[in-house]
Amino acid sequence: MTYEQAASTIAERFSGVTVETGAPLIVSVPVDQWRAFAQFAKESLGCRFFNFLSAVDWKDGGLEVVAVVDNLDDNVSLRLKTRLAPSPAEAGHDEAPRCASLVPVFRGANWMERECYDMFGIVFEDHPDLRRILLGDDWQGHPLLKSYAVDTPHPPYR
Amino acid sequence: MPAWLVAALAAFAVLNVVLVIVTYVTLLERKFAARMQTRIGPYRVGPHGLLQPIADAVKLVMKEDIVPDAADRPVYNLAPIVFLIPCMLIFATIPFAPGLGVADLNIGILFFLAVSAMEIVGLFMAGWGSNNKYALLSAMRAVNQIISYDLPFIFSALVPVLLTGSLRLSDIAAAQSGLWFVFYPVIGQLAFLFFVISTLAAENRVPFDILEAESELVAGFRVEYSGMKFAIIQLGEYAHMVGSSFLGALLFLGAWSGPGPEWLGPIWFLIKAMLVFLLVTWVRWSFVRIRVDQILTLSWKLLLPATLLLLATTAVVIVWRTSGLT
Amino acid sequence: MASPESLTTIVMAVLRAMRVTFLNLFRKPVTVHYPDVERKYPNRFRGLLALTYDQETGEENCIGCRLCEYVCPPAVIKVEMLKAEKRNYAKTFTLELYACEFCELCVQVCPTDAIIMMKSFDLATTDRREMLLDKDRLHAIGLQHQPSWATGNRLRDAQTPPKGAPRPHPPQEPPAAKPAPSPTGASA
Amino acid sequence: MIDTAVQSQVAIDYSAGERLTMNMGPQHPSAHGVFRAILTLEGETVVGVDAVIGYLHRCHEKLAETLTYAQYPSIASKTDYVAAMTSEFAYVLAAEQIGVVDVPKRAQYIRVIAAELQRIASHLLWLGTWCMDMGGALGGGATVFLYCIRERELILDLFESLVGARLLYGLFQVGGVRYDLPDGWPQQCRDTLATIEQRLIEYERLLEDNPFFLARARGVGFITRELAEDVGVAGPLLRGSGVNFDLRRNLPYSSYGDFTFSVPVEPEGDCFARYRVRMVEFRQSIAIVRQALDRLPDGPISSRPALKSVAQIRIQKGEAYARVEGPRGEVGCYLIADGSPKPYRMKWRGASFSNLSVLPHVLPGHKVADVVAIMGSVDPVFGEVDR
Repeated sequence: MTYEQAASTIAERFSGVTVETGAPLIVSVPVDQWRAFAQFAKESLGCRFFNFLSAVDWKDGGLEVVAVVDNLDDNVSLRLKTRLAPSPAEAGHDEAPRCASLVPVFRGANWMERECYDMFGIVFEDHPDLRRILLGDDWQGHPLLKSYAVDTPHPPYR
Repeated sequence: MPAWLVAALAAFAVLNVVLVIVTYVTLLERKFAARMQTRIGPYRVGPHGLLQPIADAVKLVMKEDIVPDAADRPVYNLAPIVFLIPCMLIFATIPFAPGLGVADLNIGILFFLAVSAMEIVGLFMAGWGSNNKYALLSAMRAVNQIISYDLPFIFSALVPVLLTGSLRLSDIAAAQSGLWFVFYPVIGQLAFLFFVISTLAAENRVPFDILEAESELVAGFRVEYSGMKFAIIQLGEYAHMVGSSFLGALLFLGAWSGPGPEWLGPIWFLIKAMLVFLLVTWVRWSFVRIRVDQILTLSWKLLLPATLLLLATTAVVIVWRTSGLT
Repeated sequence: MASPESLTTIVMAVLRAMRVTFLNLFRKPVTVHYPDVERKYPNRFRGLLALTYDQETGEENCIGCRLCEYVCPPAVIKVEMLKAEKRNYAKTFTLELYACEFCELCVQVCPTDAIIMMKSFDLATTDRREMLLDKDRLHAIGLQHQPSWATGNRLRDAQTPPKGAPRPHPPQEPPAAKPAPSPTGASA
Repeated sequence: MIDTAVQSQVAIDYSAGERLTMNMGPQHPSAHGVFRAILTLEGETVVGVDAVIGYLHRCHEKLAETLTYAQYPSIASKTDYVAAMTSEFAYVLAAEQIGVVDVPKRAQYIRVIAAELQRIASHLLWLGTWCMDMGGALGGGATVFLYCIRERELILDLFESLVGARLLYGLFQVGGVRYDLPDGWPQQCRDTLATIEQRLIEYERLLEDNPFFLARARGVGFITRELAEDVGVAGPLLRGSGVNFDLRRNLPYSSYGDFTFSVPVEPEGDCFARYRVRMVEFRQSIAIVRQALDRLPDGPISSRPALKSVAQIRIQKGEAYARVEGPRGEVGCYLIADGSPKPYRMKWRGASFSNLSVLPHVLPGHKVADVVAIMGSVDPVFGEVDR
């Protein structure tokens, strides 16, 4: 299964999806088709290896969830992207960005999504146990957002 | 001099000799293990580390004795004593030279085996008393391991008894002046092998040291002990270890028989005991620990039937030998 | 439970394992008595940081250009420049040793080989304030220990292609103007 | 004893009768660093695992947004401090892919030599700590540990004479390598490889069909092929479960294609399979370093030499995901550059993070002693897990 075949099968089956051909196939998927596309990638494209899932804060452009899944046998790597609403800190409204969780499709997504929630505040729907994984439970704010100020050189050292 | 005073003095002398041997055995083991791991071992305290055991003892005595507040205080405090007493008692019946011994009972080996099985009581008291999950888990493991290995230990110790026909330890040693029991054709080697394996397990040394398995149970039943109590438990463990190697040397390697004049006997006996101890240490530093259930299956399914079979064959061989000769 | 031939393999394996530990009994120990025996440092050892003096003129090398301050990832170096007619000097030069990562970027970026690393790693001090090295402490350290081979120019020269480079002299042997202080000679 | 602050989340109840909730806590001797596993036990067998991580979290990803391309490589080595070379490799590769910075052939060969030596050193530490976990600090395990550390010292001396540091190097920079091989280094390297190859035979003689070791390693900690791929487990764990995937061969980077080496694959997926895979990887890495040393081209070691090596590098807008085969698996660095001297976003895909996330699926049903053996065979490094 080469990159061209993958691109063509994606184009037939999914309409709202834009594909950027190239070594890793970059696929931007609308939010509502996120889990369906992941399911499709796992079954028909054979991308069973779940590489990682993370997010990028494009300030006003909104939060973007990035997931990389690979087909190890044919060396095909897929980079799935989906754009969410901007984080509450920038856009002023207080409703956290939501995205469908991939845990029903890939069990490896469990910890990765907990880390995204911890660092960006993205709420993943029907994730089995969404709580902070790296930071303390009493931590305020989500550090990797661009709005989270980088503090000046650490006071204790001075 | 009244008889009881003589016995008391002999006991006092043996106890001190044993304490010195046990403290210096720890240094011997650390140096031997270090050399096996291509490192130097303790060399800072005294010339080549010779004062290290004394330094350890002094340090432990000076250490603060922390008692966890949730501990079951009487059981917690009594446990080290109850653990130490049997480990010291086993030296009572061992004759260091033909006449030199505290009490040469005619049921010497029975006394030894009975008392050495008593240490498990002190051990479980320590595990229960310190009210710590790790200690409890390790005490439970200790009970079923030592119980299941006492039987093969007893059966393999009985083989030399059969060969000499008497329970008195000095008789066993005397019977070996001609041929050491370890060189007895097939039975001797097998009995010695099973004896060493069950000593390893009864002393919970690697590969059977699931008792104080650091990687899982941190320090096992001793985890809440510190200071003098920890020193006593450590002393008891090493005393039991040295006692078993003395017994091994006596039963299988002919206690004091060896070339050279008569008074060299105890020296030979000490050297042989240390050889058995080094054999156990050598095994200790070469293997990985095996799991609890595997230890138990090894004991019940392999060691116990094997030692029983061995005991039966020695009996048959003896009967055939004696009937054949007369 | 163990069939005969697997019993022999087990016994053989056990004996083989014990033979390995027995043979190691006679190998020379690899550990050294540390405080009495000094360990030998490789040429490019990255140890304690120090400021240097120029060999001939005996002047401080540091011109306070603050390049090291900008490149330092944990931002532990603080320099203030002192303007003078012929050349500039560093008024103050502080380095917080407790946050330094010994990545040697400051040495690599220093144009005048002012800051270099020493062949010594005993950094322990009893008081935290001693870890805040100021200019004279750094100069004092520079005289105490042996300097490591790596100085700014040498590191940068080592990266430029040896052949056909417009450099006046090949970087291998030390530039004539600055005889290498390190005893073993620059073995770049 | 139980830290009450966490109590609200982790439902620790004593009501379940014979169920015992035990803390294999952050200070546990076999925790391989700072990791807390809250085990619910029934007698000796584990019923439930709740892993608490984050004790070593320094937020490398935020740090990368504040440090320039010249500064960050030596910090990147602090994510996986046991294999510092491969951590820097990933970051530098990603920056070079976006900025289309070419790397001279000699620098690529030096990078391969450094990465493979680091794999040998890291596997030595894995073998030592794994046997120490199973064998106990006062037993045979410590012997294997001290032998492995004795060999690892030889490699650390090599790195020390090459770079000057022993654990965290900063050898890599965007465009090449910061140090060239000192004279006599190749010969010292060949002697070290010869001794290590000989000592490997000794370890195998100490462990191979040794009944005690097999009893603890064989048939313990099965990771099926489907679970391995589904959770994203990588490296020796993946190859130990029968997946024939190695980044150095499937997606060759930094002239790995010039070297011939075989990729070990074991189908069973238990601790012993992972042990076999890593023992073969030892020998393959030795072979690679020897080939690289024999065919080492001379020439420049960096395409941004002299002053440019530390000056500001501006990498134009773009994104790249560089993947490097670290000793623990695939170390990935997803970099987004926006033309400034600092990256816009850097996501670090630590191999140990995914490898560790397989434990809650694998541990239930095993005994407490096996939990330690499985953790050792997964070989997590908590700098990489917590980043």
